[in-house]
This record gives sequence, structure tokens and C-alpha cells, in this order.
Amino acid sequence: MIVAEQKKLEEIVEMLKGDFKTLLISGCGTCVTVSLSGGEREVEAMAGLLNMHFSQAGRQVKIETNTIKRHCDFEFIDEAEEEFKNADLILSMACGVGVQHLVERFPEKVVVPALNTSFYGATTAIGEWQERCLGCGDCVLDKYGGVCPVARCSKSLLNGPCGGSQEGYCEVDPETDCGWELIFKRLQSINMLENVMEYDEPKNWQTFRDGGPRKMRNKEYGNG
Amino acid sequence: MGEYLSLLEKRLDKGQFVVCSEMGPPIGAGLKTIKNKSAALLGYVDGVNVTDNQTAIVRMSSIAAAYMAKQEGLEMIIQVTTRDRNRIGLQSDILGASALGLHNALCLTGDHQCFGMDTGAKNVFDLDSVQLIKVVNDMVTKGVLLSGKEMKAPPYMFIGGAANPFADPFEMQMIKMEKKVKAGARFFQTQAIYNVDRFVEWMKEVRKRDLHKKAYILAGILPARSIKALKMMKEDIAGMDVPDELIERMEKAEDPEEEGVKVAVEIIDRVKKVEGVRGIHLMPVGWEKITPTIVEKAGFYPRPEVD
Amino acid sequence: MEMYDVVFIGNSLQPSDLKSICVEPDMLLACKGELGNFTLRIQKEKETQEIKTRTVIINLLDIRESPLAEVPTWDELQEPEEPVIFLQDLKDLTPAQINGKGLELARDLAQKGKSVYYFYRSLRFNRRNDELYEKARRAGVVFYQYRNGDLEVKGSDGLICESPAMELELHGTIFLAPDLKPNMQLERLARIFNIRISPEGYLQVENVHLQPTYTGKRGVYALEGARNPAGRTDPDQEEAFTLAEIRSLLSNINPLTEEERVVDAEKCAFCYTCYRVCSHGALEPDWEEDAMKVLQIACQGCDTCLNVCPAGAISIEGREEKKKEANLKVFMCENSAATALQRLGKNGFSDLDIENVPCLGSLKKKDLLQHLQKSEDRVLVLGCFEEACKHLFGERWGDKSVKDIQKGLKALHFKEDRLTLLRLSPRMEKDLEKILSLWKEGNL
Amino acid sequence: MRKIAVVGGGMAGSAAARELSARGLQVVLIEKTKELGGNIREYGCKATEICTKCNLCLVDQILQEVQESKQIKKLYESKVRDLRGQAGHFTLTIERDGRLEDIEEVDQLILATGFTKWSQIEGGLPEVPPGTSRVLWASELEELLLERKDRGNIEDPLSLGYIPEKVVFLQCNGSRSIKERARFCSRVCCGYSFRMAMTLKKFYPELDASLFFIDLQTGGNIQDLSFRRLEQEGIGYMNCKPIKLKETESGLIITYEDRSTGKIEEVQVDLLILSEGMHPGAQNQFWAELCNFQLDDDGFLYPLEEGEESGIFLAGSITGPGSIADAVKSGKNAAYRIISRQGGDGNV
Repeated sequence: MIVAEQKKLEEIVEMLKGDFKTLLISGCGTCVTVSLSGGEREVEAMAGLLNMHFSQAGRQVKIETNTIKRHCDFEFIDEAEEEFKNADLILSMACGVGVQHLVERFPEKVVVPALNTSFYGATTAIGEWQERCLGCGDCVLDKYGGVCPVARCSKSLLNGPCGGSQEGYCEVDPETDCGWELIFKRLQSINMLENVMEYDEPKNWQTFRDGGPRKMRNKEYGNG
Repeated sequence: MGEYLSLLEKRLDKGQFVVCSEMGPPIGAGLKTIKNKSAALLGYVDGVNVTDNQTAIVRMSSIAAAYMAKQEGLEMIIQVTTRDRNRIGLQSDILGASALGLHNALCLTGDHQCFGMDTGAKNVFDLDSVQLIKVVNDMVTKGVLLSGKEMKAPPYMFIGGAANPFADPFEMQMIKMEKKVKAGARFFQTQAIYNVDRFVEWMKEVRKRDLHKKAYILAGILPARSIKALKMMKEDIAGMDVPDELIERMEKAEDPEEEGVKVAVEIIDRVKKVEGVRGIHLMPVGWEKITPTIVEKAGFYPRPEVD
Repeated sequence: MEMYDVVFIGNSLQPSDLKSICVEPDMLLACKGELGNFTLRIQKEKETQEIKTRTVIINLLDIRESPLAEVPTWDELQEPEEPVIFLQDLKDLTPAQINGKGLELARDLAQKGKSVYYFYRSLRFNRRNDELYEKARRAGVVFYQYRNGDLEVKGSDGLICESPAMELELHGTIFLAPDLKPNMQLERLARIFNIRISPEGYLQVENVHLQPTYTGKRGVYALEGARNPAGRTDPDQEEAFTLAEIRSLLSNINPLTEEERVVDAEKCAFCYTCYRVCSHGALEPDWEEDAMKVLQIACQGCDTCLNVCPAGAISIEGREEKKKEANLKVFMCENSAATALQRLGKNGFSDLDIENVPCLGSLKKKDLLQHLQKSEDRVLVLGCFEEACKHLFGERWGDKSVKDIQKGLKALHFKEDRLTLLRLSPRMEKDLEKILSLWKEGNL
Repeated sequence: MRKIAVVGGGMAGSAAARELSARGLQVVLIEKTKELGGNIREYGCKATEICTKCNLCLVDQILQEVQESKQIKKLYESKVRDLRGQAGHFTLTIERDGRLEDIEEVDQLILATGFTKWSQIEGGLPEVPPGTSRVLWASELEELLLERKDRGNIEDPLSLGYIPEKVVFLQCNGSRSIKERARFCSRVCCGYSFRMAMTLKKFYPELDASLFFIDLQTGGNIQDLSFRRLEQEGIGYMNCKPIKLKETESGLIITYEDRSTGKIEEVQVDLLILSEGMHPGAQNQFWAELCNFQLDDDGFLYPLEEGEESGIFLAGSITGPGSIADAVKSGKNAAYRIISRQGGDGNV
């Protein structure tokens, strides 16, 4: 799932300095709801705080809210078309994909982000997520026992740990697991250490961001 | 092989116990520092590393600084990290360095940029250190670039790698070292040794895998100038093992600098006797002028000629 | 399918009048449902089956270890050489239950004419141990209270006790009080039943509301090694209490709250936040609806789930939203501040809009903000002390809501005292009176 | 519908009454004073920044519910004078307002008449210097805690009249001593004294607090209390009872034998808190004779036959010392036994 966190309120307020009468705060009911940053609960709280802010500043701003199921599909956006169209400014509490998708649907509207889209992650405790995949486009998990060196080693090293690995933790942060420690232990436990004994070729990063903005077409469904 | 392009390689091949040292390039474009530093080292060491933006702090490029020091008569070892350059930049630098007569290269991953001042930098890590060694080795031995493109005039490099006896997971670190040997690493410089017992244990494992026969192991020595420096290394530098007894000893010392030299010489005396150790590598970070003193006190001066 | 009255996980107490069955902890795969109607999935020789039960008792033994590898514990008592030396409190103080066992064994040996020494730092008493201690003394057991550092065990049979007051060296058979560690299965069981586990690894967190054998989830009880040994003073009474409660429940299981909490399946993002937060294990997935559902019998009405649900999908059926009445709003936790106010008796605070809430956990950010909109609005939140929460961790979620808003108010340059959270207990009515009058004047 | 009589409106009796009434049973609660709650009425909260698990949070809601319940008939200032009949058809004679009256057709009976505080027993040891203000019984400190005001910059939140610098908690009063007619350990004092020490330290951060005891008991049903815990919290301890107390102008002098050295030592304190052993209730003898119960060596009651046979159940500290949680537990336990004995037809 996409994990996001709310921007600092100071930063959001800065984005809302312009002249507008109606502000729509729009949350998303999927990933950012689950990652507790842009669901209905957060939208309502944001509305409460911003309303206080505008009245303190003596501004007449009408705040509307909605939370739609998914900002990344037009069909859901269209369900609330009127609400979007009536707004002078939209504060999106969806991920970066959602913000841009909204802009594409309503080219005449200004949409500003309330969230920082962080990474794809898994829930590790209540309110805590960890990155597990970078979306490199060329999965190597088979070889590394299901622990990704690209995502979980701070340096994405493919041939083994760097010299900064200490007692299972990464040199970058003493609370971050060393990805290679995890890979090593995992491969050892499933008797597959021979997977990493041999030299690993430089990775082809073309399928990653390095190949330019990516798009994908499922031939079975897509027009191709 | 006919004439040696690398004097360091020659000394090692001839069986000499070598002494290497390290030089941090200036944060600036001045030439004078390099000249002064070079003059101080001349005659005391068999090879000098020039670090490549160590701890991710911007400094003069390793190749440029090494070239200038070479003009002063020193045998130089360039350092190449994969943090700041991708495969294109790395190969291009190797070609340039070789053309400038720099024929020793220590291939490293590099400290993460979070240790430096440009924490907001985007890192590269297109290749890892093993891949870099292999790429350089292929350029040297096969005359091909990573893309497969052949070169009419291939570069020459005596290729080295780093090894950290104190990093984890121990076995995986060994596997990686073995991979570096297979990829073409001819010598290793180790992380600074304070815990000699652990180093001895590590060398046992190195010998078990015959790695000491396939590559030259140079033991890393980092003379500590003060208790503060020692504590900083223990706490802030990745992959260091500084025993508490040593900190205690430095704390009790009346003259920390003198004690630091004494400790370094004691460590050298112990590690040079370990089977498979073929030299030492001094890295007196921020205290480079102490190198000649230590070389003398350790009984390595004068350096033998190489015929 | 047959319905059991009680399923024992671990060891059965074999109550003859209750229909019960005993299940090994590692056989248990999953638990669904609630008090009165649990369904347990069990694996038996690679086959899975389901059993139904009204209640569950988790009754596992602790892991017992000798504090010194070469010296046996008194669980392993065999034909001893004289003198026989009993030694407890070596690392931590020995719990009453284990202490009692030692006293009993020492008494028996002394009654057989053996020479018995008993070394301790602190005897731990329960209903039985007073008498056992008395009898052991009368039977001739020599008791010696040592202090930390006075005593040293030499090898497997020697003991030296040295203090300025006395010196003693003994050789004989030493038996140590075993150290107790939580059974390895407890963590797994906590996950299966969705109940909270203490930092030490037991099925009861430190909270007075979990006494004597409650786990936070109605109908799931923790006995013996599922509880912290420190609290196990009278295991017989705890067993009796638990079975008595189950017997009384059999004919009559009622929900604790009149109102029903419902999940809007359309809105539910199936994120499991409510499931993870609920201290009472009162939510479970409803795979037919593809949404969470609230278990009405298990629910204890703290409404923390309503607050934490990121999708705003949980609500109370039929309850209307309260309208804002005054500029000064006070939210009071029913179990602390509201009880204190009742003890105070008089109500000189009619100008305050006081609302009782089941738990601080129920305080939604939205509701708190609703009462802060006007510039003269202020909100006071009064709840219980940490670890006194009737809903275990409910207060923590209210505290988070408040802190989050306070952070926002600060960022927007509002006065920080617009929203205040204070903690007190039902017995602090004098303090409450003072708080309310000071806060009203704005000089708390 | 049958009715259940509960004798004693303390914590055990109240917990039993609430449980019974929640199941639709009719309850007559007979209390000798004007109020419910018994001994715990005057106890105060001992929370510091967090709850210290004194169990008081368990009681007030129960008491309020009993107070408000219409199904529980409360007879205050009433004493049982006689009991006749048998299970299912007891008749109780009580004295109220100087008059005797009968309560007939009582189905089952719960006795929860509690304990006697050591401070209420004449000649209770230790010998305290006469007229001193530096010695408080634990129950007196409880009353001060009940008045605690945490807010508003009060230097002396417990209204002691001075800022104490050194305080000692003297344990095992009226316990573990043949001289004090109690060989038993009251078990609850270590826990409450520890909590009081913690609370005092919260109010007076510079306070030096220590405990004198024979053996250290667990802190309650959930919380452990150990030497290590005391050390962590910065509370001192001494494994002994003092020999002598003497008051001087500057404070109270405690003379004791340091068992680690065998030497006699003295320590001067500002305040001494005396724990109070839990002794058998004054009515135990009366009930033993009336209901054919046995008194144990210490004077607590134990039944010769189960309540299910005799129709009379015991709850709370009538059977021995116990904490608030123990009282609630045993009160509920007695109620449960009666409820399940009714076969569930208590549901109206």
C-alpha cells in the first residue's frame, strides 16, 4: 500500500494563502486511509483546524469535505464531480497520484497536496509502516530468499553487505535493520545461501525510474 | 608480465612487507597542501591512498589530488566509490586516471551521504563494490567496457578492495570478500584495527578460504590522537570496534598523543606477525603528520628499494 | 455442533458440572466469536476441525528454570544428603505460590527428622503460607533471612553466608526456588484471541480492572502461568472464582451496553486499525461484508474504535450528535472524573457544558474541534490516570487525539490552553472542584 | 422471587449485592453504619503520574450503583441480632432505630462484616510517644490523601503543615507477632505503604522515604513489589522492626537493630507512618456461634460446610486479610455461587 504522512500545518496554511471562497478538502478512502493520513477522520480534523485558522485570520472561507473511495480512478472522482467543480481550491489528502489525477480531471482547478507520499509499505505495528519494495520493475526476490536488497539495503547492494553493518543494524540508522543481515539469516534458515555465493551482475535499472516515467499496459485488457 | 606500471604491485609481488598511508584531499582547490603533505611522506611509505569524498564530505577529486601528489614522487592509490557516480562516470574516471599514470585503485561502496554535510543528496549506488571491481578488472584484462564495447587502449589498474573484519554478518562479509577476489581484487586494505584478537580470528577465516594467497592483505591502522577522537570512532564511525579497555587506557594517559602512537605501534607489532598480513595501511585521519613517526617507531624506516 | 461451556487451553481444571474439553495450545489455530459463542479452529494430526464454546480458560504452566545451572530446583527434589538447604529469592523475590511449595517440602523433610535450612530474603505469604511457615518452624526447619550479597553458592552443594552478624558455611543438598518465565505459547495465544500482552509476556497488562483472571476480552480467562506470578497469591481462589463466574454466566449472557456499535461496510477500509486498538478484542473481520464487525457481547462500550477508525466507518446506531451548548466544554471520563463529580455531590458548574464520555478513547478529533471553533471556546478533557483505564489503553488514544490537536493549534498560533487534558481518579473530587473553578476562570 | 440478605455494606458486601441485583435477584443489604463502603470510605487515591494500582478505582462505581439500585433494599444503622431457620427460609432479626424487626423468607445469606483495623484495637503496638504529631496511622494518611489537591501550586498538597524531608513507613504492626495476637501476615500493608511512599515522593520530590518490614510482600494482585523495585524508585528499606520511638524537638528518633551489622542504630525522621494489620472483625465470634462456623487460630471464620449446603456464604475479610480487589473478588464469587445455584431463574 502507499504510505503517506501529513505535511506540517504551517506548510499547508502557506499553500492556502491565495484568494478563494470555497475550499474542498478531499480525502481518499484507500491507501492513505489505511496509512492513517488522509481518510475521513483526518479530513474532518483538518477541516476543523483550518476553519479556526480562517476565522482567526478574518477570512470568509467556506470549507467543504468529502472522502471518495479512490482518487486514482476517474469513476470514483466523477461520483463527486459537483463537489469538485464547486470548489475554488482543492486541498487533496490523497497521495501524489491522486493529486495529479484530480488535476487531469479538472484542468481548470488548482489542487494542492496536504500529504507527503512516502513509500510503499507494510503495516508493522499500529500506526507504523516499513518500506518493502521500491518498484524497480525487475523483481529479484527469488534469489534473495524473499528479502529485497534493492529496497532494504540503504545502498541497494546486490553482492553483500557494506562494511557499515553492525550487529544487525544499518550504518544509516541504528534502528534500521541491515537488509543484508536479514537476507543472510533468511537464506541460512532455508538452506539457500548458495544463492548469494556467486557474483551478481550489475542490475538493469531501465525498468526502474531510470527508464523515464513508466506506464504499463496489460495486453489482455488494454488496447494494444 | 613485463614492466610493472604499479610500483605497489611490484613491491608486493616481490615479497616486500609494504607500508601504505592515506591523504585526505583539501576542501578547496589549493595545491600547496598536497605538496606539503606529499613532501612529508616521501620515502616513508610505499603507496598513498587519496580518499574519494570520505564520509560523504565534498573534497577535491581523488584523481586530481593523486595526480598532483604523484608529481611530487609518491606512488598513489586512487579511491573510487560507487556512491556518487554511475557506471558511466566510474568507467570514464578509470580511463582518465590510468592515462594520468595512476595505476592503483581501491574500489569502494562509499559511506552513506547521511554521514556528511549534504544529507539531502541523491545517492547513486548503480554498482556495488564487487561489481565495480569486476568492471575495472574486465577493462584491464579483457579491454572491454561494461557495455561490451572494446577499447583500443585499455587502462591498467592494480585493483584493491576494502575488508572490514569487524562488520556483520561475519560469514556474509567473508562471502563478499571472496566475491571481490574472484572479481579481480588483488589487494585489500582493512578497516582500522583496535581489537587485535578479533582481527586474528578474522585472519584465520581468511586463511581458511585461502584468500591471503589470492590477494595481499594490508592491515588498517588508525593512530588516535585523543580520547575524543577515539570515542567518536567508537560511536559515530560505521563498522569500528574500539574496546573499552583501550578507551580507559587513553583516558589514563598523561600525554594522549604519545599514548596514541604507542598504541598504534603495539598494534602494528602484533598484526604484522599474523600469517597472511602483507603490509599495513596507516590512516591517521586529521593527524597525517604523525605518519613518519609511526613508520620509524614501528621499524619500517627506511623503506627498501624495489629493483 | 456441540457447544462446550468452557474450553481449557493447556490444562483442564476438570469441573464435573461443566461441559469442558482441553486443547493443547499449539493445536489452536484461530478463534472467532465472543463470550457465549466462540468458535475455535483446531488442528489435530493435519486435520482441522472447529469447536464451539461459551468461554475459554487459558491455563498454562510457566517455564521453570533453575537460577543456577548446576543446582536443582525444589521441583526436582530427590533423596537429599543432609543438611538439606532450601534457597529462594536468589535473583528476584520468589512468588508466594512457589514460596509455599518450598515451605511445604521443607516442613515434610524436617518432620521426617532431616536437618533442614531455609534461606530467604523475603517470605511471601498467602492464605496457606502463614500456617506452613509456622509448621515448618515447629518441625525444626532453621530459617535464615539473608541480604543481597551476603550469600554465595559454591558449586552444586556448598553455601557460604557471611554478614557482620554471622558467618555460616554449609555443605549438603541445595534446592533452589525455580525462576518462572512466561510460556512461549502465550504470545501466539494473545494474537489468536486478540488480547493484550504485558511487557513481561503475560496475558494480563498491569491494570486493576483485570483482576483476578480477566484478560480484557470477555469470556477469556487467564489462569496460572498465563498470569504474572507476582499476582498469583491464591491460585485456588482464582480457579474457584473463574469457574463460579462461568457457571453464573451460562444461563445469562448480556451485552454490557445498550447501544449497538455498527460498521458501515461501504466506508470500512478493512485496515484493521480498530481491531488492533480495541482492548477488548471486540472486533473481527466479517468476510461476507468485506468489512469489520463489532461483537456486541464482547464490546465494553469505550468507543475508542469510533475515534480511531480512519474512515469514520463506525458509529452508534440511533445516537444523535450532541449540539454545542456553551463556550466552555468539559469532557469527563465516566470512570474517573464523572464519578468524582458525583462524589462531590453539588453542582456549582452549571455554566459549563459537561459531557460524560465512556472513555477518553472515544474522543474524536472532530468533536473536540467542534467545540473550539469560536474564539472564546475552550475545552477541558478530564480522564483517568495512565494504567487506570477501565478499557486498558483507551485513555492513550484520547491522549493522542488531544495531543494531535494541540500540535495543530500551536502550528496555527492559537493559545495552547484552548484545549487541556488532565488526569484524576474517582477519589480526587477535591482536586476536581479546584480544577473546574480554576479552569472556568482561565487560570489553571 | 426469593431474596438474598447481605450483611455488611463494605466492599465485599456491595460487590455481592450489585452482582446479585444485576441478575434480577432481590437483595437486602444490612449495614451497621449510615453509609456504604466500610473501611475504604476514607481511602485516598495514590496515583503519581500514573496509576499505582491501589484498586480504589474498582469501588466507587460499584458503591454508586448499589446506592441507586431499586432492587437492593438498604438497611442502614442496622445490626443482625438473630438468625433462625435454614437455607431457603431464613429469618433474620435485626436491630434498627432501637427496635427489633424480622426479615423473613431469606433464601440465602452472605456474611461480609469485614475486619478490624489494628489502630482500633486497644493497646495496639508499637508504643508511640504520647501527644506526638509526627506519627500517623496509615488510615490517617489515607484520609489526607482523600483530600489531595494536585493542582494550583500547592507546596504542601497533603496539608501536613510542613514539608517532610524524611519519612519512614513502619510495617508489620499488628502482624507477625505473638505479642500482638497475630502470627499472620496481613499482606496488604507492604503494597499500600509502597504506594503511599510513591505518592509522597510525587508531592515532595526531595523526600527521603524508607520502609521497615520483616518480609516484603507482593504489591497487589497484578503488580510485583521487590527489593529491586524499591531501589529503582529510590525508596530505602530495612528488614526489622524498631526497638524504640522517641520524640525530640527536631523530629522523631527511631532506634533499631541493623541486622546486617548487628549494631543498634538511630535515625531521625519528620514523619512516621504506621501500617495497620487486618484483625478479625468484632462480630466474628457472634457469627461463629450463630451459624456453626469455626474460628481459626487467628480469629477469622471458616465454614464447616460449603455455602451451597448451609445457605450461608462468606465474603471479604471475614475469612482473613485481603486487598480491595480480594474483597470485590470474593463478594462477586459469593454472588456467582448463589446465582448459579438458582439455576439461572433469577432472571426476571
